[in-house]
Amino acid sequence: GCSSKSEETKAAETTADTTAETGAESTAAGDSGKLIMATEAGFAPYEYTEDGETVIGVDVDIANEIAKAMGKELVIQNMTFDGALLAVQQGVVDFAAAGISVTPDRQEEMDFTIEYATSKQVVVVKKDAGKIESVEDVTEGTIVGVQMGTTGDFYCTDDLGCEVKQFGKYAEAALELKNDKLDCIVMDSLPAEQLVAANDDLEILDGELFTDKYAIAVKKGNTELLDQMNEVLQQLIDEGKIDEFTINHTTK
Amino acid sequence: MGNWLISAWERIEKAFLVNGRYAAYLNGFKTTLIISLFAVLLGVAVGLILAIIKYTANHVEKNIILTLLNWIANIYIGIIRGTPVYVQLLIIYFIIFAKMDTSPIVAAVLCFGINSSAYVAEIIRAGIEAVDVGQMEAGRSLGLGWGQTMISIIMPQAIKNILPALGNEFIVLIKETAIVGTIAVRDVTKAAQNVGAITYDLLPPLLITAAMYLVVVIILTKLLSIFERRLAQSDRR
Amino acid sequence: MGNWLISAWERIEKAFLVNGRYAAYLNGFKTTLIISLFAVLLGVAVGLILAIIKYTANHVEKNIILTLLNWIANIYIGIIRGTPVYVQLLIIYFIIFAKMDTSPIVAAVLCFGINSSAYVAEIIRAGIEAVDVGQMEAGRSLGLGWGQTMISIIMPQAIKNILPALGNEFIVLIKETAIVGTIAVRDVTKAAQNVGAITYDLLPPLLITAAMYLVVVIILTKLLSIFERRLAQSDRR
Amino acid sequence: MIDVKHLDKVFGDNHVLKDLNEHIEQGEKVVIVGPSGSGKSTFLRCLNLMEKPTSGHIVFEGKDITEAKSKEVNQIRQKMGMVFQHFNLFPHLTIKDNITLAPIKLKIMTKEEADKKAMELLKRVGLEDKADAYPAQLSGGQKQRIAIVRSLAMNPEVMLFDEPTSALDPEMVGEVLDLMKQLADEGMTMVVVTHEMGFAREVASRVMFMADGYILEQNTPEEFFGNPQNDRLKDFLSKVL
Amino acid sequence: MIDVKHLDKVFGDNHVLKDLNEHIEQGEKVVIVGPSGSGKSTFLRCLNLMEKPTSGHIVFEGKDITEAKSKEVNQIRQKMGMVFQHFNLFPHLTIKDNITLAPIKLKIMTKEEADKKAMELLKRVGLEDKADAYPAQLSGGQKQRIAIVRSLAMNPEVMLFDEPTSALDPEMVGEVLDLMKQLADEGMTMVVVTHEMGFAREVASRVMFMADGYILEQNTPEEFFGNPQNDRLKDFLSKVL
Ligand SMILES: Nc1ncnc2c1ncn2[C@@H]1O[C@H](COP(=O)(O)OP(=O)(O)OP(=O)(O)O)[C@@H](O)[C@H]1O
Ligand SMILES: Nc1ncnc2c1ncn2[C@@H]1O[C@H](COP(=O)(O)OP(=O)(O)OP(=O)(O)O)[C@@H](O)[C@H]1O
Ligand SMILES: [Mg+2]
Ligand SMILES: [Mg+2]
Repeated sequence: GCSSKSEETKAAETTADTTAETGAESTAAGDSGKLIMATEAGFAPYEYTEDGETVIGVDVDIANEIAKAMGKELVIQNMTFDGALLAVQQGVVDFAAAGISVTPDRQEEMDFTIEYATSKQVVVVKKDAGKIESVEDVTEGTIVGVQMGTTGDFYCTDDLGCEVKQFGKYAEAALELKNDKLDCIVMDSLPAEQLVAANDDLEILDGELFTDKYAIAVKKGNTELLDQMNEVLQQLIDEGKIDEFTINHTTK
Repeated sequence: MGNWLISAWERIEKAFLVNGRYAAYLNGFKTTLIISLFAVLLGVAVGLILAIIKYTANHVEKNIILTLLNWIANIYIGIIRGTPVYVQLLIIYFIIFAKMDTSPIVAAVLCFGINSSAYVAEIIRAGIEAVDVGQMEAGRSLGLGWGQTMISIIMPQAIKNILPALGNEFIVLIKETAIVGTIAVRDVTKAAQNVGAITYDLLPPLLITAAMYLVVVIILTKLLSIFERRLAQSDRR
Repeated sequence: MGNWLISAWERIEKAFLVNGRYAAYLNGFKTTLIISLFAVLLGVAVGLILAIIKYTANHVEKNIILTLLNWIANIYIGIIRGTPVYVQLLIIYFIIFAKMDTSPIVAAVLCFGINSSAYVAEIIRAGIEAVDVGQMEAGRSLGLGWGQTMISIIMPQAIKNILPALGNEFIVLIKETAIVGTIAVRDVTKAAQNVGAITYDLLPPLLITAAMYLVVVIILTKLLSIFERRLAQSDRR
Repeated sequence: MIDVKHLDKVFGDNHVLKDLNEHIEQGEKVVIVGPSGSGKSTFLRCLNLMEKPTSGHIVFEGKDITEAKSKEVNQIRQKMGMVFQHFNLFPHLTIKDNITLAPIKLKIMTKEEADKKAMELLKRVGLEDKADAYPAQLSGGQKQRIAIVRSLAMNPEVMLFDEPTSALDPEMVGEVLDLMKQLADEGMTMVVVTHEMGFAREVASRVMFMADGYILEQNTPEEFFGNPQNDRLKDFLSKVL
Repeated sequence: MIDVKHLDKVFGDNHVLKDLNEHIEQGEKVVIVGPSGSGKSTFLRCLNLMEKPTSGHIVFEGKDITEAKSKEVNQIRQKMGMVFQHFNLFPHLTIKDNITLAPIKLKIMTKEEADKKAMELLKRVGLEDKADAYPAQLSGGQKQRIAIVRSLAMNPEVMLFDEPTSALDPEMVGEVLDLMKQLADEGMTMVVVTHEMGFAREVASRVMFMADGYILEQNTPEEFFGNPQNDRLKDFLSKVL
């Protein structure tokens, strides 16, 4: 049952004459009046919770602006990071905003907006652990904690060949690091600063492992939504709003 | 010792009180209960159909349609019982519902309801078969038809075996649904994980959550055993 | 239709063959089986102790130590059965083992072994109590002591009730351990998720994984029922 | 009244009844005895089609019931009361409801008629004070008498009894046999499987000996017990008398 | 041989045995009859402490066994064989192993001695060809005879029987009663709870009537059945004879 159904859906993208097709299009920013965003709320300041349930952060502020401009109600689905990417790729949600770096692989599977933030991937270590002294020390054989499906995950696994442990949340990786089960964590600099701020015995090494840029992902071929988002994003960048959001969420 | 206590209290405070976080746990638990309840209801609806197919296929003269239905029911039950509910959850959410505007809660209810149905089918079938065969014989020997005997004599007795087992299935579901956070449902476990992600201190939220499950499970188990005793007594008035 | 087949084949190829990905599933399943096997062994070891405590507390004259042990056993079993194994997994991995250099696989074995022990205790206790009370009476009436009767008469019969249920517990564990990916264990479900995260096509990996579980569960269930029939026959030679 | 023609019954590869031919007259009291597993219960259960014969025919009041459709079978069973070793009362119903259930469901009587009939029958067996009790509150002997009453409420033309006293404590056997004797005296056609040789001697118009799926001997009680011919029967009687 | 003094037994708020005082002589054959639930089994089970008396004393061969430690109790039980309604053979052991288990485990005999004794006893009851069979392969009557043999293998000084024929098909009752009669003839002390009045009449040196936890009447079989005094006994006998 289930396999044939989703095969049908895939075919529908090109042929456009099956009933499944119509059902599909209505989700993607269609007539529902809702704009559904997928994210993973363990990535402060981009997305996190204060009260344990309401997702807030830079990406949420941006998404709210977009929803407002489109006259829709924003609905946030807080899942795993790799789940969020899949959800947008499959069209379960309208878009994913989770500090997503643009990579060629991802571009094959989904469309991205213009980049709205620059991500410096840094290395977090335990103070005085002594194993990793600088970013160059992260090499083959280093035990690295990453969040599953992030660019840090792919970079460390595929490019550096590190021994990678995948986590759902950075908080979990931080615990591992503190217990000397990891040599380091590779993650974005902004959430890294928050992580270090909350954990006295961790520190960020100088310099960055690599840089990439964040954009919002939408389902491949959904140019209508993409154009609307780009318009709003460009406006926010021009008005300096995004920097403002970032400051709001980091200086508390 | 005093320091230790203070720090423990601070951690709990951060996990439960700061920023009104307790609301997240309570709302989360409400979601857990709602999903479990509707899943068990769906499970009963589908499980009842499966049980009737399987029971009649075994106890009534064979015919092709019944054999076919029984065969389908067996495959359905076999697949559901042969694969992890976690994998089923991922499949249902990301694939079956890929093209529909379905809330993750509905997906969770569907997943656990379908999963439960395979187990409920067995509960119902076993509950019916636990009624002494002599009861069917007595009914038939009086001239009652198979269906009449089933409804007036077998079912009222079977229900006393089935209801407590269904209550137990509900309790099992409350625990099993702890994994729904994976598909963006904000249940109580997910609330704990969210709080842990912001405080960087997972232990207190997890213990709070475990305690909530424990209390609810103990209370429900107690109620269930009282209910069960009542049912058992009702024949011995 | 031809197109559809080709595209389906391409997706499966990408999910299973490209870059030797099948190895990830096979290694993952090996991990799944290893965790389940050692968990059931640990469960039997701890569960046996719990069962002996509970059985003797109920069937032998009371004394304080036994009452205390029974009380502890009940609390242990109550907590484990009253909370989701997913929450237990998170607690055990991130907290209990936070201070030790433990591999996640060991943590998984411990978590599921401890969880299983509460259920195995009940399996063993029920297996012993299912032996007709007349057997103990017959043994005692011949002048055998309680322990002698237990070892020579009750246990050999109880084992025939217990072994099949333990086999079933192993099968249940194979399915339950699908969540160990959460604590960074690369089991077969995690392998599927990893492949899905690379190919952005989760359906084929999940279906492959589900099929693997299904095949193994069906084979083990079949073997178990053959074994069970053998055991049952051994009294009717 | 009942004609049994070439009746065969096979369970798997167990040939339980072997080409039985019998005729039971209206008003006869046939008692069937024989060792365990000889097919007595199966024979009895074939008479009202609780067990479907593998081959052969049962003719009841001129109608071949082995050919009947399931609706007709239900109607035929109403005329053939059956009493079981383990009573099989309905535990979730009061005694009165046990008795009135079938007549009401089958629209043979209104609720009032059925209640009246039930109370009459209960009075007859001296259990009218148990009308609102549940089966679990009765002794074994009381349960079996209620089971008989439940069958009688359908006004059957023949009563089939399968070891009605085997599950009873010895001091309760008498009260059930007494009720059966009364029925016999009133002219009820009865087929009774039992180990109570005293009852057979006193009540039977004919005693049958079954062994291995055959009816090896049958006769009046005097001849059956006083002058048995078949060796198996002689051996059997030597053990049970 | 056995002295019962002020024996009381209470289950919860159910007073089952009420201040019983009895004396059983070596070689006596005491048969206990009475309605269901009157406490017959409980009385029998108190004699070998399978049931712990609530108060009172059991003196066996001059020793107060109610005061004995659990080790001593085990030794006393070796001298008191017990036979149960449902046989309670050990299903996982062959017939021979059923018989030899206790003598070997308790180091009363070597394996060879026990085997020899078992074969002798089996020959005596005509079941030597079943030595290597399992209980499930035996008929009810055979099972009960093996259960008696199993007790005899311990060379007991008294045998307690609790309704040994109640679970048997009628044609198998005889073979078990025959074996019990043989034992009686050989002088075994026996206490037998049974509903077989024929056996009581023929074998008993004394018949006891229990009701409601009291022993209401006891006498020689002739007087007991021929000239009962107590009204409850008269009523009971009218039902079961
Ligand atoms: N439903 C059944 N399926 C298979 N075999 C059966 C069934 N019912 C009876 N038998 C077999 O048929 C044979 C005759 O059984 P039946 O119950 O008629 O004997 P019986 O003479 O009534 O014995 P008893 O005195 O023990 O009641 C037995 O070998 C029994 O095992
Ligand atoms: N282990 C027990 N716990 C509680 N009550 C018991 C127990 N054993 C027996 N009784 C009660 O004690 C009373 C006497 O029982 P007992 O078995 O001695 O009667 P009996 O004369 O042997 O009857 P029967 O002829 O039915 O075997 C009954 O009311 C019974 O319910
Ligand atoms: Mg029968
Ligand atoms: Mg008794």
